[in-house]
Amino acid sequence: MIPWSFESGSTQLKIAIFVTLALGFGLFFALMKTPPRLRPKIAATFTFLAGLLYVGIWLWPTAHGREAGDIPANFTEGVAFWLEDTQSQFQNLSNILTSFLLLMGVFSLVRLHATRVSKKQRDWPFSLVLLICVAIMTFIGYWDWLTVMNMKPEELEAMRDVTNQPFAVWMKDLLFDGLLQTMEAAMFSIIAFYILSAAYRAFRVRSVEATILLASAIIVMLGLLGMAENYWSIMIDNMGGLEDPNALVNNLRLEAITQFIRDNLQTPGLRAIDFGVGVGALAMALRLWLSLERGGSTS
Amino acid sequence: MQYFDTGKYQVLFVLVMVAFILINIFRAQNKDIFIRRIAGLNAIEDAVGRATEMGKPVLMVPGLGALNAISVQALNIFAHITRTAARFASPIRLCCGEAAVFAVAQEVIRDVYQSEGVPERMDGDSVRFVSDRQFAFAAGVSGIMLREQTAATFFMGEFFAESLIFAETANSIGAIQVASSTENTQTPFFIAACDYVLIGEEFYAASAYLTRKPVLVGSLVGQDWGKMLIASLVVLGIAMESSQRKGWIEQMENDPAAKTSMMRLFSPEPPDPATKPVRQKHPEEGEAQ
Amino acid sequence: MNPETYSLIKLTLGVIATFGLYSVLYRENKFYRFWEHVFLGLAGGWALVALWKETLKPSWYDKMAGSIPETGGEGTPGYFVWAILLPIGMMGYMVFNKKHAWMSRIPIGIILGIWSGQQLLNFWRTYSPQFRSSMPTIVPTRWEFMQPAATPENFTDLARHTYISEAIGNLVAVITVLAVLSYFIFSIELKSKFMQGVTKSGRYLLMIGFGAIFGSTVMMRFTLLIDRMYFIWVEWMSQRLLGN
Amino acid sequence: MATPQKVPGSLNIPREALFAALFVVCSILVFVSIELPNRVSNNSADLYKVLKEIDKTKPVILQSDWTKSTRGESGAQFDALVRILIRERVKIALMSGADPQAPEVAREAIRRIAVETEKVTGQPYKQWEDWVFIGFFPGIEASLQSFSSNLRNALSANKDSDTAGVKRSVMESPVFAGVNRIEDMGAYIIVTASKTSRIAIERLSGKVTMLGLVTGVMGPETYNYYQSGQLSGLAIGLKGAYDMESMMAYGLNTPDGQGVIKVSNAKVTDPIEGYTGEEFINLANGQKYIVPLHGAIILLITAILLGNIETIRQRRRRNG
Repeated sequence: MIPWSFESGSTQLKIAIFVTLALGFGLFFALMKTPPRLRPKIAATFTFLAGLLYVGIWLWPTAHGREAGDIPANFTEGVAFWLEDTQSQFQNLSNILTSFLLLMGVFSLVRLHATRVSKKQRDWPFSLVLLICVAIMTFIGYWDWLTVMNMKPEELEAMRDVTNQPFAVWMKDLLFDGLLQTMEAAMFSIIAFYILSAAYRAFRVRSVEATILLASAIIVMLGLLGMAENYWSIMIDNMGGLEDPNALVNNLRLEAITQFIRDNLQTPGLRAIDFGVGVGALAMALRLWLSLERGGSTS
Repeated sequence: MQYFDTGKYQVLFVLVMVAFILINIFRAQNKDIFIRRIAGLNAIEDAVGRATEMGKPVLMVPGLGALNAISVQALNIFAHITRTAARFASPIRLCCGEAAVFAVAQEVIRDVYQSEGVPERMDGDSVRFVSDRQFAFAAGVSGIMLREQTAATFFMGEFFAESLIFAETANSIGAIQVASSTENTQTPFFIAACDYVLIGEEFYAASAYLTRKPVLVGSLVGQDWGKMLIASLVVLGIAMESSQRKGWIEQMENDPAAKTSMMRLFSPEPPDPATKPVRQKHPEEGEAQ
Repeated sequence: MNPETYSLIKLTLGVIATFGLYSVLYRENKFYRFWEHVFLGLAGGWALVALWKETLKPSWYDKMAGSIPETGGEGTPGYFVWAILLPIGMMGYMVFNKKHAWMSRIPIGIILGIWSGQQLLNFWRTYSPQFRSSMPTIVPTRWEFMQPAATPENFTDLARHTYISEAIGNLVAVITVLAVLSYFIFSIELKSKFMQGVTKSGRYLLMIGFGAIFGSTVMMRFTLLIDRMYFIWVEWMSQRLLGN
Repeated sequence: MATPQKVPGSLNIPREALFAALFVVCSILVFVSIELPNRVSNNSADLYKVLKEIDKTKPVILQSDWTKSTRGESGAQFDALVRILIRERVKIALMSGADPQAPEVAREAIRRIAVETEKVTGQPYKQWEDWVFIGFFPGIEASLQSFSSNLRNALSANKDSDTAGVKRSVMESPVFAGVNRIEDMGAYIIVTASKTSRIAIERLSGKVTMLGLVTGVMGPETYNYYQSGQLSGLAIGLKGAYDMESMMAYGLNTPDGQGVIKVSNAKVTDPIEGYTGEEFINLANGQKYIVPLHGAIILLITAILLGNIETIRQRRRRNG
C-alpha cells in the first residue's frame, strides 16, 4: 500500500478527496478570520516552507548509490530518501498553482470587455468580437477534445482523411491551426520589419557605443550572407590561404573573425552579465524566501 | 552525490555568498551607503511628468516570464513609478502576460494607490491581463500603446522575441522608453530602440537605488562582495591554471586521467561505488522494479 | 467537407488575418483592431482549453484520481492529498476582495518560495561551468604564434596546448569578464581614473557582444518573414488560388 | 540614444518606406529560384558526416521542439534531416518537450517525407515499424534525467498505435528492438527553436552521440556545445538547412560527372556521397528561402549605410 493514496475509482478515494477538500476549505475560511497582525507571518511561513524543501536538498547529504526499493540504512539516509522522493512530487506544484490562477486572468479579461460592451464604451463592438471568440474557442476546444478522447483507434486512423473529420475536429483545426497559430506566426514575423527600422535608426556613427554596436553587427551579418562569405573565402584562398593552411591570412576569414568576436568578446561579456544577474537573483531569492521585504514590496 | 571530495567547496562557496548578503543586510540598517548613478532610473520622474503634461497614460509591462524574482522585481520598480504617477494623477496601464504576476500586480498597485490616499484613481483598466500567449500578448499591448498613445513606457522583466515589437511600436508614437531585460539575447534590441536601458544587474539594483531601503541597499552591497568574490576566484583560477598547465600536459603522457587543481574543483570525482552503504530492500517492491 | 474547399477556406482566412496584423505597420486601424481582438479572444479561449487539457488534467487531476486502464493491467492509485491544491489555488482569487486580498499571498508565496529554494539549490550547478570557462590559461605552452592546421594525427595534441595567439585571445576574454564585472559594482565609488576607464571599457566591450547578437538574430527573423511571404504568395495564391 | 533626429531637409527614410521595401523584396524573391554559391560551415559538415555514417541498426531519438511559428528555419532543417534518415533507413523514435503542438507538426512532416521517399525507392517507411512516437514530455528536465538512468523503464508506460491501430507500449515497437539504455541508441538528435537543446545536452551528453539543429537565434549559444564536443554536429538556422541540402544534392568533397567538387569543406576532408543518382528531392525550402534572405540582409545593410551617409552629411552641415 502506497501511503497517501487509494485505488483509483474506489469509494475510499472519493471520501478521502472529499475530506481533504473539506479540510482545505476549512483552512480557507479559518484564514479569513485570522487577525491582521498574524497575516504577514502566515504568508511568510508558507513561503519559507515551500523553499525549505529545496534548501534541504541542497544542504542535506545526498544518499549515495540509491537503488529502487532500498530501505534507508540510517536516519540521515531516511531524510535524504524522503527529500528525493518529495522533490519529484513537488516539481509540478508551481505549474498547477499557476494554472489555477490563469483562470483568474482570463476571467478578468472577459470582465473588462464585458463591461465595455454593457456600457457601450469606445470600441465596444471589438470587445464583443473578443468575447465571441473566447466563447467559440472554448466551446469548440472542449468539444474537439471530448470527441477525440472518445474515439476508437480505427476512427482516429480514418480521421487523417479530412473528409472523415467530425465538425468539432475540423472547426478546431480551422480556429487553432488556421487562425490562432497563423496569427502567431504573422506577429512573430513582424519583428523582421522592426529589425530593419531599428537598425536603420540606431546603427549610426553617432557615439562610440553606437559605432561599436554597428561595426560588430555588420561583421556578423556579412558572415550570415552565404554568398558574401563564399566570395570572401575565395579572396583569402587566392591570397595564399589555400596553399598554406597555416598562413596568417586565414585569420581574416569571416568565419574566423566572427568566431574571435564570439569566443573572446561576446561570450565572456555576456557571461559576466550573467554572473551579476545570478548574484542578483540569489540575493532576491534569499529576500523572498525569508520574507525580508514585505510580500508585495509596498510599505 | 557530490558531497564527498571537492563537492563540499561548492556548497561552501554558495554559503559564503549567502552570508555576504545577509551580513550586509543587517549591517546596512543604520548606515548611509553610496550607490552609483544609474542613468535610466533618473529618467523615471521626467517621463511620468511628461505623460502628465500631455494627459496621456504611463504604460508598464513586466514581461512574459513566470512569477519569480524577476517579475517581482519589475513590480517593485513599477510600484515606485505608480506612486509618482499617482501623485501627478496620470493614469497607468500595467499589462501582464502571466496570471500569477497579474495577481501580485493587482495587489501591489492597489496598495500604492491606497497608501497615497487616492484609491479611486485605480480603475479596471489600470492593471490588465492581456494574454498568456506570447504573440497575442504582443499584439494586444501594441494595440493599447497605439490607441491610447502612451507617453511613457516601461518594459522591465523577462522579455523574449516580442521585445522589439514593443520597443519599435513605442518609438513610433514618440513615447519615452525605459527598458531592461535580464535575457541577454533581447538587450541589444532594447539598446537599439529605447531611450534608456538597464543592463543585466542594474535591473536588480534599481529598487535599492529608487527606494534606498536598508534591506535592499544592504543586499546590494552583499551582491557587490559576491561579485568581487567571483572576480577573485577567476583571477586565482587563471593563475593556477596557467602555472599548472605545462606540467599537466607532461603528466598526461603517463596518466591520461591527470587533472589540474581547477579541473578537480569543477568536476569532482563521482563517489567510489565501493563505498556504497549496504541497504536492505523493501520486500515486494524490490522485485517489481 | 471537401478537403480542397476546406484548405482554401483555412488558408484564405489565415492570409486575411496575416494582412490584418501587418496593417499595423502602416498605422493602427479598424482592420488591425478587429484581428487583434480576434487574436486575443482565440488565445483567451484556448488558454481555458489548454489549462485543463494540457496542465490540470495530466499533472493534477489524473494524479489525484488515479487511473484504471481500459485494457486491464495495473492502474495508478489516486493520491488524494493533491486535492488540497484546489483551496490553496482559490485563495489567489481573494485578490479581488479588498478585505481578504492578503490571502492571495499564500499561493503566490508558495510559488515564490519554490522558485527561491531552487535558485539556492541550482546556483552552483548553473554558474560553475561558466566560472570554469572564465579561467583559461593565459601563458602559452607552445611558443609558436599560430596554431597549425588540424590533421587527424595532431588533433589531441593541438587541443591540449596553448599557442601564443590563443593565449592572447584568452587574455582578451579574461579582461572582458573582469571589466564587465567591474561595470556592475554599484556600492563602491570608483575615484581613480584607471578604474573609471576600466568600467567604461566594460560597457564598450558589452556593446560588441550586443552588436553580434543583433547581427546573428537577423537571419532567423528574416527567415520567419520569408516563410510568411512564401505562405501568402506561393502556398495560398499560386498553389491554391491559381492552382499551379 | 535612439530618439529619431528630426532635422528639416534631411534625407531620412520614413519607416513606412523601409517596411514597404522589405515586403516587396521578400515577396518577389520567394519566386526566384537560383542556386547561390555556398560554402558549407564546419558544423554543418560534421552533422552531415555523422548522419551519413550512423550505425543503421540502431534507432535514433529525434526530439522535435518547433511549431508553425518557426517553420521557416526549423521546418527546412527538419525536412532535410528526416530525408537523410529515411533514405538511410534509420529508425526514428520521435518525441517532443517544448510545445504541445510540436508532435503533430513533426508527425505530419515524417509521414509526408515517407510517402515522398517511397515514390523513389519503393520502400515504405511505416509508423510503428520504422518510426514511433514516444511522447510529449512537458517536464523535460525530469524526463531526460530518467532517460539517462534507464531508458526502458522511462518509456515503457508510453503508448503509440501499432499497425493494427492498437495502443501498445512503445518499447514493444520494432524500433526499440534490442534497446535498453540510452547508450544503445544511434544518436540523440534535437531540432529546436528554444533552449531545450541545453537541457538535453546537460543531461545526456557523453552517453550518446548528440546532434543539434537550432534556429539562428539559438546558434551562438549552442555553438559552444559544438566546440566543446558535446554536440557532434550542428546546423544553425537557414544557412544550416541550405548547407545540408547542398551536401545532399552534390555530396561533400565528392567530384561530379565532370570531376568538379562542388561542395567542399576544410575541416571534414573525407569524401561523403550525396543523393545524386535517383530522383530525390534534395534542394527544398532551404534553397528557396536563402535567396530572399540574401535580398533582405542586403537591404538591411544598404539601409544602415544610407543612414550613416545621412548622419555624416548632417554633421558636416552643422560643422561647416
